[in-house]
Amino acid sequence: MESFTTPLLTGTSTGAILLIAALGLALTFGQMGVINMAHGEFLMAGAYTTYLTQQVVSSADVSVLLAIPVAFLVAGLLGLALEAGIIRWMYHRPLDTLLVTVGVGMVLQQLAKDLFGAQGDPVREPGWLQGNLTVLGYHWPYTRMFTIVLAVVALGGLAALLKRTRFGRQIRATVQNRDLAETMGISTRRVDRITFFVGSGLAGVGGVAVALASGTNPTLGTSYIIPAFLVVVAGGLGQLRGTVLAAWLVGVVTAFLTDWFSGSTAQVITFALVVVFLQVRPQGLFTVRTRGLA
Amino acid sequence: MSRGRDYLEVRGLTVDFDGFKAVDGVDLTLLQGRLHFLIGPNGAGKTTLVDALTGLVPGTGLARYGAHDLLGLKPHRIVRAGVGRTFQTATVFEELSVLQNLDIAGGVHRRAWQLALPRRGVPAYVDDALDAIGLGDLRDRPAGVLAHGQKQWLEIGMLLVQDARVMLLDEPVAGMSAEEREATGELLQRIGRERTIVVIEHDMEFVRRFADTVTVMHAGRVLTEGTVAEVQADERVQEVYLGRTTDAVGVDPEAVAAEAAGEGA
Amino acid sequence: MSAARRTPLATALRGWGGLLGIALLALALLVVAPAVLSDFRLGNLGKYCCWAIAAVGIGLAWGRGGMLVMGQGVFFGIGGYAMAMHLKLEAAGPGNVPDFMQLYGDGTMPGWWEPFRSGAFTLVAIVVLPALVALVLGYAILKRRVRGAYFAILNQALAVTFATLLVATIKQTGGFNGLNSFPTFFGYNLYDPVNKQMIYSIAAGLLIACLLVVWHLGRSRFGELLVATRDAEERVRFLGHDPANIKLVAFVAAAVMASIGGAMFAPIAGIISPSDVNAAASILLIAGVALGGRASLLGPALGAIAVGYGQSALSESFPNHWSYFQGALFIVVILLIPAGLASLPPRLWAALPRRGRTRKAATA
Amino acid sequence: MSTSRTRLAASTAAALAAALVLSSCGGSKSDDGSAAAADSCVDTSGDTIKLGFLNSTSGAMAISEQTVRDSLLLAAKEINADGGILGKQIEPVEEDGASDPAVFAEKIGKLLTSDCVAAVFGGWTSASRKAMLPVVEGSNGLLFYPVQYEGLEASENIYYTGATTNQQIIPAMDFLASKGVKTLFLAGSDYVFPRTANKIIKQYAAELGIEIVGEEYVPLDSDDWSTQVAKIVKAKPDFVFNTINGSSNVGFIKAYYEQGLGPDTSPIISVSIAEEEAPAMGKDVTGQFAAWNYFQSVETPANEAFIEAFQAEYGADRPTSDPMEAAYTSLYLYKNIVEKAESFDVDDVNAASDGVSFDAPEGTVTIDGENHHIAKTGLIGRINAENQFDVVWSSEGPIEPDPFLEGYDWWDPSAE
Amino acid sequence: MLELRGVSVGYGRTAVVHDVDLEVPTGGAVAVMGHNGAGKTTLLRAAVGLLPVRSGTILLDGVDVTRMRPHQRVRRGLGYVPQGQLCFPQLTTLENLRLVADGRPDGARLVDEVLDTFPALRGLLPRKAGLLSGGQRQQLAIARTLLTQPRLLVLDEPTEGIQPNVVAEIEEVIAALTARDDLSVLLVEQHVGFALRATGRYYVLESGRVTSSGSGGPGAVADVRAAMAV
Repeated sequence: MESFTTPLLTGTSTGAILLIAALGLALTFGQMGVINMAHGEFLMAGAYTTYLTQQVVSSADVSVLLAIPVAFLVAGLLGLALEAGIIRWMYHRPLDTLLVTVGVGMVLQQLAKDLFGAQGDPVREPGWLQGNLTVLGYHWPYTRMFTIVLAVVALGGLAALLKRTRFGRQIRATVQNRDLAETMGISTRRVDRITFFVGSGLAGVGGVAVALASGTNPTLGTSYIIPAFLVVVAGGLGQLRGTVLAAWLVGVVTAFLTDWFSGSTAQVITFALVVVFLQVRPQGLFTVRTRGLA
Repeated sequence: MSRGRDYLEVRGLTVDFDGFKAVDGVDLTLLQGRLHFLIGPNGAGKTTLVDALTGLVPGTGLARYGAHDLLGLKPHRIVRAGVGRTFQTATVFEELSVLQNLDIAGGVHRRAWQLALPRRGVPAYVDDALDAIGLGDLRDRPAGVLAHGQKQWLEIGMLLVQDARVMLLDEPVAGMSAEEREATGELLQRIGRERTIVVIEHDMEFVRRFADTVTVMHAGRVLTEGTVAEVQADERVQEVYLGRTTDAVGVDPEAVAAEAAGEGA
Repeated sequence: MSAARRTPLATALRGWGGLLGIALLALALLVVAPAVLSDFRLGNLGKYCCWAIAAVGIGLAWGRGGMLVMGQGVFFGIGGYAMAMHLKLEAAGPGNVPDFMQLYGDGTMPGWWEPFRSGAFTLVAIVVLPALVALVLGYAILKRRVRGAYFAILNQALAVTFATLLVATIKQTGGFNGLNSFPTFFGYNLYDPVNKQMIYSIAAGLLIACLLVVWHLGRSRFGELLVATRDAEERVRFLGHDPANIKLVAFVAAAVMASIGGAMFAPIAGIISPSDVNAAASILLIAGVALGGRASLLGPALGAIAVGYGQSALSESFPNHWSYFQGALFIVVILLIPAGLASLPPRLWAALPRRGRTRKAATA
Repeated sequence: MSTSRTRLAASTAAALAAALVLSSCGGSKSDDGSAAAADSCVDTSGDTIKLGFLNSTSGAMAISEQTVRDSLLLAAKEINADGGILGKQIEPVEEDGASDPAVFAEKIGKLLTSDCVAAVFGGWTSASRKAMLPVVEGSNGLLFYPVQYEGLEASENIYYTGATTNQQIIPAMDFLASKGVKTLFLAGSDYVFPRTANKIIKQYAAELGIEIVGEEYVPLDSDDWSTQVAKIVKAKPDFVFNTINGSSNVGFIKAYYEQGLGPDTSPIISVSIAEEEAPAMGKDVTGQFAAWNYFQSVETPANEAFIEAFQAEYGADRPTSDPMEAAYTSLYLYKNIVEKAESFDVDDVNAASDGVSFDAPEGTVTIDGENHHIAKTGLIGRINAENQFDVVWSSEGPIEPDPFLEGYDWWDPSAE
Repeated sequence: MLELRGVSVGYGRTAVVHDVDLEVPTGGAVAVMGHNGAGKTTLLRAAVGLLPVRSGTILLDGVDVTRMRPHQRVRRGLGYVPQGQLCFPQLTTLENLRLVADGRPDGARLVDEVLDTFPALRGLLPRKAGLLSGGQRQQLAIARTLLTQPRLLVLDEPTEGIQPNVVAEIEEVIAALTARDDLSVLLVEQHVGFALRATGRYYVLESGRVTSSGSGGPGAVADVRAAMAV
């Protein structure tokens, strides 16, 4: 039983981090068609924000909770700067946004190295997250469970924003018909900016989860960006439930493969599985009739 | 009827978009040597019908041309079977010259390895098509600088080079001047003798002038079919489509190339 | 896509001018460079030439075909490792096993290494292997009409996967360390400067050859069709071609070129390791192509050489800042001159007489 | 007409290119595949001598290698102040390896053949050393490599001043045996050093009667260790032997704690966590063990002087670590060899190197002229709350280097 | 209310509208007529701000809005109903309306008001707009635009492609709107008779130029026919 619960639960935790990273992408890539390769570095920025918050507010019990909104803000502002400075000129060239943001990612990564050093810095978990819950033989750490809570909150928040609020309607309207939205009195530029802010901010929240799981280092974003994109693609564009399912599946499948083979082999097989899956269902888990990005 | 040996037969063609039947059980027999016109209000399913016949959207039913059922073929196979089409917005290769546009359309008839060779001279069928569409003087100009009407002609020329036996033309004269329309109509009459030509059109003046057969579509179905006079006399047609023609000028306002380009941007 | 807009100069470059450009490059690489550069610098230039060979292929697939091949490291690696395996076996001698297998494993050699003892087989494999892989992958991806960003992301995922696979198979491929220590190249002692120069010349010659192939393809009907597919894929379908097949040919050609580049890289650099083939390495190749001009003939090659040189030179002078330069390169080039440096001369050229024309118009 | 002319031109051009390639193939084919030693271009006529310092100052390894660069520069400064080597002032030529083996190969070539340095100091990863090896052998140069490594190598042109396996891995195993450890779990990064180290560990463990209850590898840059740590929890080993590299350690230690493990249940002994790396793991790593040949806490007069000089130069908050000490030592060893040989010539240096010693911060070290390694004392440290290492065990005196483990009869290189 | 002075508009290399002068008086209604491709829609898109003008000035209530973005013009009282019964297909009918009404203090009341004008929409509120018929979508489009509380309404071919029985309804609504004193209307329409009945002034556009203009009313039909026959 243990050999089943352990990968299932660790995989679910990993999937949760992947989901937070992918949710932001689902917004900027799925809704806006921008391929932001610097999204991983926004994640990294969120992780460092967690570290810095701990330097300022020394009580780990408080600082981690405080870090969540701060990281959202920091990564969101980075996203805003990226949108205003670069992306806004390139909406008609989606493939080129990919390359430009690769460059932005390199700069941010080097910047983090110069500011914080390449070794990484420790992030203490708060007292109320120390310890673990034994589930069928697996000692499930509270921090890992916390990432799941964080993912659920992020997901719920995003879903509520899109479905229930005025701004959510404006985002959806802008995605469906930019000109029409504009002539309905919606400033689509503003919608773009805020969408990008929220999407990038979510990466920051993901960074808090990553920091809790494995501390900080300048290159941590690179290991999440490709899986996160694959999750968004495999989930189906513009489909939150697809993104959720895909993130969970990738997390759990990788965990099982890691358990059976080795970490490297698991990575290789997971990628292969996603590629094969996209052969069978190029439009992802859930399909919605929408303009392709090509 | 006696003129045409070649024909395209459509039986029970249906296109279903998530429960919405854009084309609903259409039967058509399109004969070689006649200019068929397809008219009807916006959203009647005319373009969708052509899309289904050319493999762009999946349809059910039967569309038999020669030995092929077009509905089971991929777009490029349909082209190779001899069925060609144009689009509402002329889609020529803007950066290639007129001549290159025509030449590239002749690729269907070349063997794969020949693609690896540079062009040597101008093949006779390209010259013929160039003459037919009257763009001889502009052969080395990039297609992008052509006027809207000229692009439509170029597209028809490309179909000629492809040697499409069936031509499905989606509003070829939209946005053309009266003289250009006349010239286009005459061109279609000329090349239509050995071909099966179907034209989607809104300009009733043009329809009256050149149509051999008119099919009226409405809400995905064929409302009626016949000569121009027969169709005009049909009360149902007047009700859904022609009703206001006595009053209206230049009946339909479909997107002109420039305006479509604006919407796409 | 302003890159391919036909200014007179650009048109000329595709025809005779292109050939002239290739001839000049051949002169510079094969005659001038060996005469003026030290052995060490010539070796570096040889390395850049290997990247340039791969870049020429990327120019074909991306610039002309619109496929952002972000995982060319995979094919670079296939060629590089195939060559490196042969060189390791050559070093080990007949019947012997490469040294690292003794160190990391139990000293037995996997069966699939055996054919690479043959130089002829290796040379064939360097061309056929990437072609087969690209054919299978390309067929699977392109036939499903995966394109644009999806294509690019899948491609990059592939490079990540490939590098991970290499790292994980330490007993078979040397893992993170890769394959290195090649004393000879088809019997020629690699420590001898004369032989180093010979290998350089082969790499430069292969670069010229690849450029000639692309030049020829650019003039062929296939070249036109490829550009047409890039700009209006659906329209090409209605010319009776399957766009997937057209793109597949370009993808395979690009893969083979990358493989050839990798095959020459191994003996010139003296090592091939996962860090030469991973996502970062693949992106560096793209950087060169973007800088030079993705859709131009010579741009990708010159861009790759420039990026290679920039990496050596800048890391010598500003060791801590190469990452910034590299990032800034992407941002500035893609944002401001998406058609690359190759687009600047024609643009300037076109701008000059136009000013005269407008003045005339104003006085009229 | 015009097309046929074009074709002609094309084929002519192709033929020309082919001819150029073929004509340039007139390489010389030497039958003995051995190094055709290039004439040394080292200039010893002036009152300075050029030495190459080749470390990564960019890329993933920069943070580690920069510390090596710092101590090399410190040693050079001290030696110059003391009159230089054979009366010649050291003129350092610095190059960046950019954390990329291919760049290391390129740059050492530049240093040896273009800058004509007398010797090169640097390299960190095994990959960088492996990449430099053929180049330094090919041009008959000298490389001083300061990092502990997986052994099984000895080159005439390289001096290894870090530990080989019988000076770090084997003492660590002896320490475990002395503590009565019966079960051991191996956790490592998926690359050369951990794989080779674990191969040795497994064979020696069999000899010592220690049972290996698990062996897990994770990709170099992976931070997620939860699945593997769950296996450790399940295996309940007496000790975990950690060969994980770099930042991946942070995720490992975190997961280890979160799942309820600690120094009192299944303690960890590491071979890649030193004074530089420990702070990144904060308090989580307190109480765990590490095997090295030098700790900042080592009490020798030479170490006191070294730490004082280093912190005076670079700041009082800067720790010193094993690779830094080995790099510092390497430059002094080179000075001592050259002054014994009274020559900078590589062959002269090699002829004189055997038995040359230096009172290093870790204690007196001596070069073995046979394999170019140095005799070092094995130390085990326990990490305290200040992220310093308290020495809890030490080998009986310096251990003679044995890179191929020829003196250990349990070692069978061809066994899996 | 709206004044275009010497406005030229184009796409890429080709100009589509040349040097057009046009005025919509406050409270008045103006029709623009012309053949397909004459540049009518292009002109409207420029007036609304979806296309940049190449030269010329656009004044709204005497204020130069030439460089303003569309949503800024909307806030200044310009309402636009584009061609083709456009709506946000993935939003429900209610969401389509609330999208516009939400920002306004009396949004709920306004929605109620337009639903009184278009009672047919009441029953369709929870349905996705993409599933409505053409006529229903056009009613939704007009209703949605009315929620922006425009003082100038720009209508592009409001009856085009709509079933005849619905056309009559929509024409009634438009006639009522043009009759309002607090609302100016700029109408592009193919249906000459209706257009001239509904408006007080007409412009004929041919190949991007104003070739003729005059007062509306049924009597002008012949003049317009003649102008367009050229």
